Amino acid sequence: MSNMIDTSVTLSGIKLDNPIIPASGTFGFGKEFAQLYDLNILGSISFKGTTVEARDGNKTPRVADCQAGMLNSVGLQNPGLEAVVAEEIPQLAELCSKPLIANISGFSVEEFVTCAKAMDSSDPVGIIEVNVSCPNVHAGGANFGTDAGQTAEITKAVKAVTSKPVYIKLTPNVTDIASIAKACEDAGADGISLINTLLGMRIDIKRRQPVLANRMGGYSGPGIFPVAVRMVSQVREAVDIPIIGMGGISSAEDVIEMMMAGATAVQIGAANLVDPWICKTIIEELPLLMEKLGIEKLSDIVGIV
Amino acid sequence: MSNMIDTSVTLSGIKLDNPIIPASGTFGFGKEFAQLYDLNILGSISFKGTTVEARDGNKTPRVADCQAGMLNSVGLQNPGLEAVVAEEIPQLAELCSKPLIANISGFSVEEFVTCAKAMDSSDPVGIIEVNVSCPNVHAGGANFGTDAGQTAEITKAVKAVTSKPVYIKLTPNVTDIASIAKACEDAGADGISLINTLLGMRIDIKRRQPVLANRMGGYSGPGIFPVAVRMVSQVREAVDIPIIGMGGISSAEDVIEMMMAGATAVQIGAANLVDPWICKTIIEELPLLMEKLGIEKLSDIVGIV
Amino acid sequence: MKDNRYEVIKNEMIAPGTFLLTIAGDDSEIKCPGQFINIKIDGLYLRRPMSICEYGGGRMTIIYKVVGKGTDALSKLQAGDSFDALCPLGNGFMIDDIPAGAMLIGGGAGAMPIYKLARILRDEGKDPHVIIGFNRKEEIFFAEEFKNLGTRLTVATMDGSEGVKGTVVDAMDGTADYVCVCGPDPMMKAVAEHSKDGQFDLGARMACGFGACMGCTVITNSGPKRVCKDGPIFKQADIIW
Amino acid sequence: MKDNRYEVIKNEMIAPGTFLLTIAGDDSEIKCPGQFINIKIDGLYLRRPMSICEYGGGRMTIIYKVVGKGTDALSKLQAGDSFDALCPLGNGFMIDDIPAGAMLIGGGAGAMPIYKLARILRDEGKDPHVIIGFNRKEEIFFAEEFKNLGTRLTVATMDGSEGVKGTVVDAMDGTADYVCVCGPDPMMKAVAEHSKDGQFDLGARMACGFGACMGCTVITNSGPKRVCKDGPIFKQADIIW
Ligand SMILES: Cc1cc2nc3c(=O)[nH]c(=O)nc-3n(C[C@H](O)[C@H](O)[C@H](O)COP(=O)(O)OP(=O)(O)OC[C@H]3O[C@@H](n4cnc5c(N)ncnc54)[C@H](O)[C@@H]3O)c2cc1C
Ligand SMILES: Cc1cc2nc3c(=O)[nH]c(=O)nc-3n(C[C@H](O)[C@H](O)[C@H](O)COP(=O)(O)OP(=O)(O)OC[C@H]3O[C@@H](n4cnc5c(N)ncnc54)[C@H](O)[C@@H]3O)c2cc1C
Ligand SMILES: Cc1cc2nc3c(=O)[nH]c(=O)nc-3n(C[C@H](O)[C@H](O)[C@H](O)COP(=O)(O)O)c2cc1C
Ligand SMILES: Cc1cc2nc3c(=O)[nH]c(=O)nc-3n(C[C@H](O)[C@H](O)[C@H](O)COP(=O)(O)O)c2cc1C
Ligand code: FES
Ligand code: FES
Repeated sequence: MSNMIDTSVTLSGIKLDNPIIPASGTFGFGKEFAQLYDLNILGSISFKGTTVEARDGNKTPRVADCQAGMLNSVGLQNPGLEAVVAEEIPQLAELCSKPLIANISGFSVEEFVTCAKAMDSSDPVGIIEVNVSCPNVHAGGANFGTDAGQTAEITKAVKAVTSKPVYIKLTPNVTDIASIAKACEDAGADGISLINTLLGMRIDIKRRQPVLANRMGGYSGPGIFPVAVRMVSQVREAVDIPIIGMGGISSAEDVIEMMMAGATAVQIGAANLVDPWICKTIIEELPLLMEKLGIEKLSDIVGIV
Repeated sequence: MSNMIDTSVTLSGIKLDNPIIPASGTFGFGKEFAQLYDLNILGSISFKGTTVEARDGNKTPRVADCQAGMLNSVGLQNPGLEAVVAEEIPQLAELCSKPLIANISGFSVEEFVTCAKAMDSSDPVGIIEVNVSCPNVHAGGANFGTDAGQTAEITKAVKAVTSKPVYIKLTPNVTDIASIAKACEDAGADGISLINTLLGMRIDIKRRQPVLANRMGGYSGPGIFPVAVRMVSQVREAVDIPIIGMGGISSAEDVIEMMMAGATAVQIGAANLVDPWICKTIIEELPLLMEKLGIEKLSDIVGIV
Repeated sequence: MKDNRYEVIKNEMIAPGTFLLTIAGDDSEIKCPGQFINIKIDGLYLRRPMSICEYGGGRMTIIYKVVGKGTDALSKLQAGDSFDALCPLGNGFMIDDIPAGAMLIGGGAGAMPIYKLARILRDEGKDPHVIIGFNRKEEIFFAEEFKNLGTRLTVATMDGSEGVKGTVVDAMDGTADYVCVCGPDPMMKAVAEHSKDGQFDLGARMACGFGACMGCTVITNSGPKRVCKDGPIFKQADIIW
Repeated sequence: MKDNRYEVIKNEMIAPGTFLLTIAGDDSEIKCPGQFINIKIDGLYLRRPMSICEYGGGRMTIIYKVVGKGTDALSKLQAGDSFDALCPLGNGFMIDDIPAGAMLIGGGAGAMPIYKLARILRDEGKDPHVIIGFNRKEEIFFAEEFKNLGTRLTVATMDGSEGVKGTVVDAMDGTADYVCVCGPDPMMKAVAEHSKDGQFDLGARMACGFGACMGCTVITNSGPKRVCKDGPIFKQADIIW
């Protein structure tokens, strides 16, 4: 491998050794993976989505297989903001000294703000990733992220309480992803993360009931990759802020493809669950693949297609 | 196999021997398949999308593989309404005596109306299936099907010129499929077909260009099945008219699952391209699977989940 | 936990729809019965979890019932085929906590970890009482092996075609002081109503199997727990039925 | 067209990244060179089309270059492995239309249908002139077989390491009356500029390969045509370059 291969990328002034970031909800707070490999090889880590109150999550079964991926309706199970800031983040920071990505969720604008404030004062947090794929309990339960106005409102409110870079994580279950991304940029977002899971459903035909207790759930894994590449490309054309691309990435080739579509960095989600060493493998394979493809500096290919 | 097994279903008064219908664009006008099996075993056939003018389609490459399915940007290549009505339909009717499904497309409301009128007077046509996943050239090229108002407008206009059942074929690339289906029902639609392809993109990382000349294209095949099941279930809850369900169906099990989600009949698309005998195989396997699952009358399971 | 490759030694049907799979490969990290492996099956995305019945000397046995695509694919494996599996996962039975004379109760295909547990306790001189329950005589498997253990054994069948007629609870004959239980949920619940203390092998639908996804959560008296990582063996006092 | 199962007899690298695959199975419906098969490869959704080079007696050969996932998977097949393929697809060369003394021109890996065509024309006494072009000597394959045909043969290499230095057009030496051509698009276009009439094996990205999807359309002088079903061999007069 040539010495000249440079896998580093920069997100809003934060330099990552490489663009590989485990995706929120598929890496817990890193503990399980730290037993398998040194977490400092990662670009960063987006840890489990945090809400103000502790949450037990949805009824089980809340995961299911589907040929080209999986469904989940975990429902944001997490120990709550206080415990995350007081215990989980410091523990994760022991395992990984990189600036972390704090994935936050809320069921009202105020809850997002509360989370953002707390993450702002948590030193290990480098980027705040705002997951807007949640029902807005004050607006009849419709999903925040499907509405450009509401997404922009959250963006503004969060930006007002933190000086850390704010990335808005978009849901793909929308007609026009580009306009929602643009609304975020206009509202001051520092970057966009996409895609969250596609809404899906499977039925157990023997039991004649949905496989998930929650009826529907989020579809992730290789089957959503073509949709993710498309949306990253569309958003790349619509905004100038950096994109963290994700959705079905499972190999170094997928990483290159997502970056060529417009992502500055990428997240790996479901793939961690079936191959817990996948991020390490990809990080090792990336420089070799770059050589083969004649890429010296990885950041050069961002959005070239 | 028990004599009591009944695979028949009824769409707007038209009884089909079984719910299996090849999907538009994946079966041409039946000629190629008629050399492989008797087309009269099928429930019906939805033939290639027809437009007023003949169309050469998009630039090539316009098909591509992606792990759990394929992308296409064929672009509605067809010989035009006149040739379809004068030549293709009569030829297809020779091969298949079932009431056919005429899949029509347009780039303005008038074009839909012109197609619908012609199909209304074509005897072999049993159902008119209106593909609204087309750009509206009179409205800046935005897709008709992503807007409930425009979809309803087309529905009304088509209903006004035909006495045959009108099924509106919806695009899945929308935030709220249920409200669009409801708008169709309110506008007088006799049924809903869904889903058309998900918008996707893949990149050839060696050549650093999109795999499709058209950049993006329609994603179909097993990878879209969980999204299709979810949307059929959502639409089932929103409307009372029958649904023709499709998207990734590749086995008798998939057919049962789609029907349990709410489909009265199903269409098989991309699967025909990789296994040209797939519809025949499924039709043969359905009664055996029904016995195993304790289903006597297939129409009993529609929407039971 | 490692990602190991296992070679199929034998894969035989031992009761209608139930198979015994013997595999060779790394079993060095397995600590006790109740732990499981998570098997990668070609063409399926998520792995499929299976309890480890027997282990030692680089060999393991799995007993599984064919219920869907994954187990159907497993049933087609032949000697010489191989697959990847994460091994070992979860915490097995807390053996030191088990008092002498405990009842080890297994139901149906889920009974198997009990067999290995019984052997270990027998060897430790803890003289367990094994109760296994099945629907009918034809479904009983491993009966010889259980008998050969030389521990006290009661068999229950629902139709009375062998041993006690009824469920394992009928075979328990009153309230037990301490139980170790593997089997279907309703059976475990019924046993718990007739035992003062014990350990239970909880079931759950899993994705990762190693604690990363929160897919398998169960709410216990000490809060939400991951069945895969914090279990699958839980203490009776912790379980909310 | 049938969906047949083919068993791999041999799969050997014959030039860097280029493999010759010999398979056994139904070849009864194959009519002439230029037809192709569409191969189902495990783990990939769409089939991969490959020209049939040689056929007869229940054996077929395919020559392929490794360019991506599908051809990489093909290159790993071993004797005894098997796969499904739709066979035969497309219309091959219109042999009756080919006059005596026609030039048969092949470039690189795509040259192979020319070999079988040359044999057929030779046997019919039509005395063809074969021209094959490669980048350099090391990439030439089947040279012996071509020589043994006993027909007139010209080899061209870009670097002049064997035969005529330059492209097949340089080897044509003027304008040909009738050509049959297989090879990369730019090569075929160049040949067409130096021939009065002929047949060309057009390339296209395909999905079904049997005429159902309109994925492979090419616009010709007689309107839009499906390369898979109406071709892949087209008459020079029909082609719009
Ligand atoms: C820790 C653990 C240990 C296990 N040990 C064993 C064992 O030793 N022997 C054995 O036969 N099975 C065991 N199971 C259950 C086994 O994992 C499932 O039967 C298997 O995953 C089903 O896969 P499938 O593809 O065949 O079925 P699918 O096609 O996925 O589903 C078929 C049917 O089985 C049901 N099902 C699927 N997964 C589970 C599950 N985890 N629990 C209950 N029902 C399920 C579905 O609802 C459906 O009705 C264990 C499960 C866990 C979590
Ligand atoms: C009728 C027909 C006959 C063919 N016969 C042969 C043959 O005898 N020997 C042979 O080596 N190849 C042949 N090809 C081309 C062969 O089908 C492709 O190389 C193969 O499908 C690539 O699959 P892959 O998964 O390895 O590549 P992919 O991963 O799909 O793609 C890898 C690269 O190859 C390019 N590519 C993919 N498909 C094609 C295609 N159809 N044409 C041109 N470029 C493509 C892609 O753009 C990409 O850059 C034929 C194609 C057709 C249509
Ligand atoms: C089990 C599971 C839990 C998830 N939890 C969260 C979460 O808490 N917050 C969030 O923003 N996204 C969550 N996601 C979405 C992922 O972070 C990611 O956006 C999505 O899965 C697509 O990527 P993938 O296909 O690589 O998994 C979760 C995904 C899975 C599979
Ligand atoms: C090659 C191709 C061409 C298609 N052409 C049409 C069309 O002309 N009209 C239409 O309504 N849908 C068209 N479709 C969409 C299919 O009818 C179907 O809705 C979609 O592919 C999802 O089903 P599947 O996953 O089973 O393929 C086409 C799909 C493919 C793959
Ligand atoms: S299955 Fe993932 S945490 Fe238990
Ligand atoms: S590849 Fe489908 S029509 Fe040619």
